[in-house]
Amino acid sequence: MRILLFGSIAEKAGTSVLEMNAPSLHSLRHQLIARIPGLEQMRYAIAIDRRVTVEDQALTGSEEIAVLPPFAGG
Amino acid sequence: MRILLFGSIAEKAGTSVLEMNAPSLHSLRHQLIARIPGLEQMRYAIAIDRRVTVEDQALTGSEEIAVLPPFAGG
Amino acid sequence: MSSSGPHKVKDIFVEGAIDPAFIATSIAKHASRTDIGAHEIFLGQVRADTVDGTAVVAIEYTAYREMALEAMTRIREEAFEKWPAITCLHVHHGLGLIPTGALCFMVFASAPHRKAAREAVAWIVDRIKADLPIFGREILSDSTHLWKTNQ
Amino acid sequence: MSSSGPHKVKDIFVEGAIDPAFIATSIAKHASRTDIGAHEIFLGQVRADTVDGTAVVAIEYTAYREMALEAMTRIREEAFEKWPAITCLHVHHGLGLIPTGALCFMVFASAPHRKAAREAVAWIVDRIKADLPIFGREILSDSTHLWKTNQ
Repeated sequence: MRILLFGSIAEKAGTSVLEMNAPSLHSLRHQLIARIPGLEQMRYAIAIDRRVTVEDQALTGSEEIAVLPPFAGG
Repeated sequence: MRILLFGSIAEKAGTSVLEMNAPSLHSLRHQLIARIPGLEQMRYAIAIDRRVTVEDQALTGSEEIAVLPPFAGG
Repeated sequence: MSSSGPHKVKDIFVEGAIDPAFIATSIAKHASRTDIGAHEIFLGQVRADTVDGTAVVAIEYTAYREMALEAMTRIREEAFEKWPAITCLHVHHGLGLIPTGALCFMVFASAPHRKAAREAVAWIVDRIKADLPIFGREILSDSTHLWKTNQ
Repeated sequence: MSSSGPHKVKDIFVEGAIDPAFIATSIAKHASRTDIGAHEIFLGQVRADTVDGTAVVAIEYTAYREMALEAMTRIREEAFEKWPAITCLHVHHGLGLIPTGALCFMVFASAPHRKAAREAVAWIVDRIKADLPIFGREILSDSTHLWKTNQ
């Protein structure tokens, strides 16, 4: 599955796209923390299919997933 | 004393300036009602020296007096 | 910005409608004020209201200028007291004949953050409508007229 | 007005700063809508904040465009539900490098009367700041950078 990274998180990861395999959001969170230095200390949200998602859920691999640092628009 | 009239009140009076003599605001109000057709039925305010004034007061004749219909700015 | 500071009596009246290009120029002038983060602008536009089936085609504005400018100076001073963060405040009102669809009124406040600019503009617009002796003759399409009244 | 109606997904992003002349053109286009009596415009301008004595010289904005436009479509739909009197709503946000003093953001609502336009703009600005995945890299005068965070 393709994970989109933005802003300071893309900067930390050194890339704006990651390829990962995770059966659930919970599992994905653990992999992201292992992969992106300093992520655990950052404020961020995960969007599944363009909606910020907090509760754990199963992932099929067809979702559009993004890791979002704090918003700064406006 | 010179009385400035504005908007619908100038229209009713047929002039934008009246000359009158009144020792008090109370007296002036009576003279205005006698002079301007329909004024008694209108909403209006009197400004003395550019401030709307409700309470009766003595007039010296040196004041700048204006009769103001409802405001419509903005 | 020539417009800072609350104390001078400033003319707010312009002859005829307010030109959108004038608003653009006013906005652009703030680029040098890099302490500004937020601009709030209110514009009044002449509406083609219908009165018993007859449409308003223009409003002819007149004012008791001296009293209006004194009232505006007080409003400006109070606004800068209530919202000290305001960096700039521009107010303009058209006089004379202003056709429907044209702009008759502008209140434009700037501040480092949006809250002060937003609150100040809302308060100033309401105060101007209530306190400034400005009169409006609505010209109808059948050449009759009606006197406009706020609220 | 091409901008009426809440339903279509519309792009709000422009490359670089918002030009005051563009705002003037946008204002002028409403002259044909003679049911409008009030325009309310919020503009965001890039502030030269200082961070430990070093000044911000620009913000580089990026966005998760697809999510931002979906969120904006929902905000727009909710705004038209909450304030049915709103006749027009225009939102633009700059992307890429925007220097201090330049405009990065515009929310522009029109309505017959001021209350709806005023309330809608305040609500929409707050919602956009909270809900749209837009990211800002503050470029400092010493060429370092910081990531901006709303609130």
